[in-house]
Amino acid sequence: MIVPFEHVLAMASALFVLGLTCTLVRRQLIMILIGVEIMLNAAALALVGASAFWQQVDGQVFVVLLMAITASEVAVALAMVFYLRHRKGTIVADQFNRMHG
Amino acid sequence: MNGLELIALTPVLILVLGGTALLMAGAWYRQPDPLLAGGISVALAAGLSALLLTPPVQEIAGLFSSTPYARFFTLFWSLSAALMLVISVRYVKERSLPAGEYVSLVLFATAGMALLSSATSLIGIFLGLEAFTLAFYILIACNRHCDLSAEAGLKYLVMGAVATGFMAFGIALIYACSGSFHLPEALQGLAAAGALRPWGLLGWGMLLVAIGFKISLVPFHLWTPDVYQGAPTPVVSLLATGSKGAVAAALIGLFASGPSGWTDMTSLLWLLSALTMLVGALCALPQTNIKRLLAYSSVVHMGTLLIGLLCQTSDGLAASVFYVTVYCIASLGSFAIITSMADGTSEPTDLEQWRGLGYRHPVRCGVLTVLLLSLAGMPPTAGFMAKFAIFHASIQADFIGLALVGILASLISFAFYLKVIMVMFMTDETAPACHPGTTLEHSVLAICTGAVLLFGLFPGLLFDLIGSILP
Amino acid sequence: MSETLLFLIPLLPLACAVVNMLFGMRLPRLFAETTAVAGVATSTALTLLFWDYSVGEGTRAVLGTWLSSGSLDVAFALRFDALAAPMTLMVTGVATLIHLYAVGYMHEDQDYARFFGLLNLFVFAMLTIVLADNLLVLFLGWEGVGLCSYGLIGFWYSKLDNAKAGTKAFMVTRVGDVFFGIALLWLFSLTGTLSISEINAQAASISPGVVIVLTLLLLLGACGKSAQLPLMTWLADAMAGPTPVSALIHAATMVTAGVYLLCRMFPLISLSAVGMTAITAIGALTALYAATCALAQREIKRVLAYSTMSQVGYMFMAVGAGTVSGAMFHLLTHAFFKALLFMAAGCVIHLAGNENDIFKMGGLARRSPPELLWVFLAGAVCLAGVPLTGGFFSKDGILLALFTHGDPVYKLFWLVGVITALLTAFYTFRLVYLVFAGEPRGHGHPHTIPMQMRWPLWPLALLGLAGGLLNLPVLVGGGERLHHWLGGQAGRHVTASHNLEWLLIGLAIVIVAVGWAAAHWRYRVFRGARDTKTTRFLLDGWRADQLVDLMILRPFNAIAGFCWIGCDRTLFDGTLNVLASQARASGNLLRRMTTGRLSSYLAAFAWGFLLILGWVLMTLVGRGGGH
Amino acid sequence: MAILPHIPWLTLLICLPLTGAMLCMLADERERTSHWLALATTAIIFVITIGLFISYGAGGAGWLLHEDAIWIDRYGIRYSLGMDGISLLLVLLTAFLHLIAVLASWPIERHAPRFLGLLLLLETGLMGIFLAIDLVLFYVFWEVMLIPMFLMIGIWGGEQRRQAALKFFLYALAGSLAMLVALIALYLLHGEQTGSYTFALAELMKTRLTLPQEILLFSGFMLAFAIKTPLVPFHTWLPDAHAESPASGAVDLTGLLLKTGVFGMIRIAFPLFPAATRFALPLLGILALTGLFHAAWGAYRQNDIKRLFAYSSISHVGLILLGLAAWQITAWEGSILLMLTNAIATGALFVLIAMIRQRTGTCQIDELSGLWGQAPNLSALFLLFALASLGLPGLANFAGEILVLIGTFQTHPVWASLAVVAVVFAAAYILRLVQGVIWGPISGTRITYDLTPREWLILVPMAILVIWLGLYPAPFLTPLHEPVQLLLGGSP
Repeated sequence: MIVPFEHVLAMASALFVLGLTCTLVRRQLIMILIGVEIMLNAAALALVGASAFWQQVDGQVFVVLLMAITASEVAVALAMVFYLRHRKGTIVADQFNRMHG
Repeated sequence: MNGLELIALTPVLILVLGGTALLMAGAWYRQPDPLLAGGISVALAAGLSALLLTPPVQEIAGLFSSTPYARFFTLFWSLSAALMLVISVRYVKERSLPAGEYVSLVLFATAGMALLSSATSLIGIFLGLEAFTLAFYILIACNRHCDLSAEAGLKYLVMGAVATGFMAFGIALIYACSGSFHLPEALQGLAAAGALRPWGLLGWGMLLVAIGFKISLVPFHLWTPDVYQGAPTPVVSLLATGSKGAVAAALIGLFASGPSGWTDMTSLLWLLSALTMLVGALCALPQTNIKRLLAYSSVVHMGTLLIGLLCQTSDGLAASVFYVTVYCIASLGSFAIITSMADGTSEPTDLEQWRGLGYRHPVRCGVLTVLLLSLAGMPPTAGFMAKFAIFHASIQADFIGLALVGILASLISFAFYLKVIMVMFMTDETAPACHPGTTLEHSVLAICTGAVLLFGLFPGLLFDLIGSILP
Repeated sequence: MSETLLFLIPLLPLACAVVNMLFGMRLPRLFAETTAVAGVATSTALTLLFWDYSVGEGTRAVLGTWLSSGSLDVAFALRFDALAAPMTLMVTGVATLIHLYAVGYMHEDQDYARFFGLLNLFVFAMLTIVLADNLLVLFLGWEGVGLCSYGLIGFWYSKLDNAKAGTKAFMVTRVGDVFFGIALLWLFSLTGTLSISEINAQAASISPGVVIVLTLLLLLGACGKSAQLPLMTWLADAMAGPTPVSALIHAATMVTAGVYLLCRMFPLISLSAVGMTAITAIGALTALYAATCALAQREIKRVLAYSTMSQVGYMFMAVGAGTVSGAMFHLLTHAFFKALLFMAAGCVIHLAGNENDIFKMGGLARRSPPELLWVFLAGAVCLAGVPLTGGFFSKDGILLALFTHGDPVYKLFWLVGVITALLTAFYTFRLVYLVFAGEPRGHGHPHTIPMQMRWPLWPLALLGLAGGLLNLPVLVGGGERLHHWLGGQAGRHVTASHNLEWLLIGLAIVIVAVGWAAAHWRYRVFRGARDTKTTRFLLDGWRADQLVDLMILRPFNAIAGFCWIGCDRTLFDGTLNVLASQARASGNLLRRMTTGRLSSYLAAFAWGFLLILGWVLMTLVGRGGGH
Repeated sequence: MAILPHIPWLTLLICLPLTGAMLCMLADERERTSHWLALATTAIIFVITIGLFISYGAGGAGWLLHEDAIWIDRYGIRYSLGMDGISLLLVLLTAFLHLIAVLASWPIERHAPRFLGLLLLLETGLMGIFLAIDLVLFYVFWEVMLIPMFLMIGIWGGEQRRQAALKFFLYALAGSLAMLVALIALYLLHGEQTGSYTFALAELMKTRLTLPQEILLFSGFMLAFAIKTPLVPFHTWLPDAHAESPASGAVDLTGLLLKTGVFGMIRIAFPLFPAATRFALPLLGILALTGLFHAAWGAYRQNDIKRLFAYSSISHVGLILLGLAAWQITAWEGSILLMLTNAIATGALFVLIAMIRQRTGTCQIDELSGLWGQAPNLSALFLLFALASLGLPGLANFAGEILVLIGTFQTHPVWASLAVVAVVFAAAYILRLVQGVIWGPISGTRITYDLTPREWLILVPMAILVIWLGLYPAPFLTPLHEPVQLLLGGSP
């Protein structure tokens, strides 16, 4: 392995933090979901790196599973976004605040 | 994966295949009654197979176990799902929810819960969790006539997605540090890891965030009241019991299999538990919506459950299993009552709508009183024995401070449970009557109340069972 | 077995009381009256019948166990002995006459059953005091008379003032009971018994200091019942009750219970010279105080009430001077003439048309049946101590005992006694003149006096006038019969040289004469009421009520208010309320976290993550430091 | 009961009211049926307790009756019941007062079946408390009793009923949760020492504890008992609860609920922690004295008769606790007797207050006046019980009080002397009440009828008891001798 494992992890972590920051600072639903995608991809990156580090395929198997799950989640999420846009005419997350307290 | 493992997986397969079949049937056949009946029978069949079928192997594909412990929870979630579907019958019809999708999603979620409770690997945990979370995304938002339902769905979705991110990354880090997804090895790997240990610990921390979201520990609990309020009540009954209970069951399994990264964070868990109990109880005090109130009550309960887990003694774990079981029964029953009072357009959620309802619907309000008292931990209901077991374990493990916080939270909790009872019985009869409820719904209530009282008077039954199945 | 029959003496009135209370209103009036009178009369007869039991050591009779626990064993037991017998006879006898009088007095009242029931119950309680063998049974009677007195003072309850007077009487006497109670407890823990005779037998073994305190406690207990300083304020107000009640309870019997108690416990209290002096001092002070108050009173019954206090003060002085026989002597004669005076006063009030104020009476000598003047006069001369009457001999005996006491301070008490005698003579004749002499000043319509109210006066008049025979001093050829009868319980035998005795008798005669002359001069002709500071001060009983109000009632009320509002409401409930509202407030604060906006939920997520991250770092750093 | 030795009488005492309660609840909307049902149940229970009293009234060492079975094996919790002389008396009292309470709740029209059901449920709880000798079993009954009381106050109470009910419940609960912690801790300590994990009272008494441990655990238990008793300064829930609760609820509250606290001390707290008890007795005595005076003063200023008697109950409890703190046999027997007598006298008063309220619509002293003129029988009985409550010799309370005082004087003369002073205080507030209510000008003609036959039936037995206990308490003292001796045997 050319790249030291710690560097892979650091990279993945940076990616994760970026994704998290995206979810935190953006208000558009789409952007929040993109942030989540970035977080998941960071996980995938770390998994692949670890898989290489431990010389196992388990990590890669999990990445495949992760991709599948991400895909289904995105499917549900986009359907939801569409539905919400249809109902309320907006996809700004904070507009949905009828329930609180 | 060989045939024996498939046999061991029968209950889950029944759930999944049954769910799929019903989904398809629902596409052509839109009568809700047969679909729901099918769903109930599938759930019962799964439960029966879990009960009767002795699995030939103990572990399935290195992901899931089929130990008595796993079978117990598979049975339990199947039964819960069956009960939940029973109370959904009228609800789905009157609100014209898509029955096929509804039933199949419930069955999928149940399968996910069963898998999660029996997970022996991080992948298993992830899969099980995602399976029912995805189902719940849709179930929560499935009432298309209701804005709140959509809002609740959105909140659960976004929060759930972020939590998934945390979980995935946490698992990746744990794997990176230990080189295995299988729990015992993953745990050992952490202990052995040298330079990678910080990453491993961080991974466990992220896993904790995700799990904290699922079982709504403070400060990850904020979605709970909103989602409970907005989601269709039968769905909440499963969300409050199955989704939390399955995670708790997985946690218990995790704690039972050895010291994890969280052992190093005992004081953090202590803090989380204390915070969760106190914040939950205090927030519940001023609530005027019974669903939100029960949401916060579930927050308190999860905090209390954490005490049992923290102890990491066999008594503590047994107490936790008992606690989860009893909490789920009482909680399911409470939401079932709200469901039974709902009609096509409205349901009594605001406490104003409960004023004097104890005189209009004496039996159901009496039952609700018993269930609330069980949630509060009043003898002779099972809730008391659960609380007793938890406090016993915590004092035994020298978590006396936490026990005292628990006592305090319990005291505050009584205030809000009693508030509901007072509204039902101690006010003038002003609220209009609600739906009288069907026989089916009443039978669910009878089962829940009966169980709560039975396990309260003869907790030995459940304790013995738990003692024999605990890993 | 036959001594158990002694219990019939107190229990008969009790039975009649119970019958009257339970069924009195459902039965004809005649039945209630007959039951009441018959019960007491039978008791009198029984007392005479059983008289022999009292000879010597007396007889102890036990009915059964009352309380038995640990080392405590109290029985319902009575002792009929030389001290109790004459007292019993007096109580039952006077009570019989008063009951008869009451039949006439109450003949218009509708609530007769309650009245006779309580009156009978009172006789039972009083007899219990008199006959009690142990202190607890005595206490039973002690509280019983208090209760009956309470019920009867406030008999006409629809006037709230009457009820208040009853309450006041009960309360003040209860204050005295506290001290009696403490003494009782202490005596038990010292001697291990509550039997009066055993306590007296063991008295010598109690350390002198303790005896002093015990004596003072008993004295204060006695003060409550006997309306002595400082617990005297209730008696004057107690006159709100029906006149027969005043005659029976607040003149003849109950108020002398204190004296009787001291006589009972004489072997104990006589061990303490300090205690004895204190008793005398209290008696002397009360005698003087009450006599001065009587000077200015306007209500006929209040005059008599103050005179009662004053006379009971004499009895206390007698006990203090060590002569039980002297005290008992005065007690008996006083019972006769004071009951007589009250009953006669009742007739007077009847005649004056329910007018109480003596300034508005006058001229009754002409309007009344002549016998009333005579019996009233008989009582008055006894009270004033006109020579040869019963009152004269008994009072003189006490003064002699004071004078001959070894301690020089008793000379001072004697002087007080003499001055009081002078005042007594003055206010007694003032009363007679104001009521009977001169022209009628009132406008009340006279009521007729029924037969039952007239003839019970005669026996009492006779007894009062001839009461001296009971204990006639040797000097005038008497045999001091009471003293000898009491035997070992009689206390000090007062002896003095004949010259001294004659001297004192002479002085007494002079005093009566001066008192009469002054009253004659001042009140022969009514010159209108004088309303000066002094008279008002005396009329209000030296403003003792205001003093009590200021010193005790107001602070009591204030503390009560503090306990309730200050402590319970504000402090304890306040703390709880603050806790509750804090919980609610923090709940409201915390629920604001649930803003409903996803962004803040996610932020909380992030904060939670940071918390965990920080914890992980701390764990690692801590671990690193450990290595 | 030599004739029928195999009948589990104690279980019967617990189960009968429970059965009755369920039947009553089932008899929903059929009010008369439920009344007779409840009456029959309580009557049967009362007859059984009378039988027990006749059979075992002579007392004796150890348990007179004992039943034992495994309940929850995992924690060594047993269903074990035991009756000694003390519990015999309290069981008798419970049965009697419930019979009275059922009779007294005859006028309740609103949801009578439920009310009676709760009343019987309460009886179950109380019986359990007085009979349980396994700590968890005791705790279960201890808590069970709260719910019916809470509902009775909250549903059938007065204006402020909800606040009062909540205050009562939470206050009591705070105490019992503290007890729960102490109870588990004691169990674990005992288990670690001996290896046998059990909640049996007799076994736990053998635990060896250090003084700090004892004091800590003792405070846990005592907090529960002190709140329920109630000991000043934990008493403020009682006046509210009393003022708001319905008549029969008040009878139960003052007659029995308060006694459970004292009973808990006698049965559990003192025997379990002798060293801590020795340490705490002076404090208990001082608090008891404080309560005695404080509550008497508090009572003096009350305008609501129920509130007044609530304070009077607190004051009496002060005297009861003083007797316990004296740690002397006469004082203890007096305390227990006083528990009985106070329950009867104050209970009767609450019944009477309800009757007055029913007739006049108020129980404020300043709104009432001259009752004697309108209802002499009622007033006479009111006076009788008020006088008993005041401690008039010859009536019930005096017997208990004097025993307490005599006993206390043996060990603590100053306490006893001060306690005597409180007797005047009792006279002060009671006479003020009587003066305001019974005497005085007749206020209008609001009362149209005197006692009804049913009311006579309630009050006459109580009146007879009050006089009987005052004059011949021996039958009720006899069964106490041995248990009290046994309890006092160990420490101070």
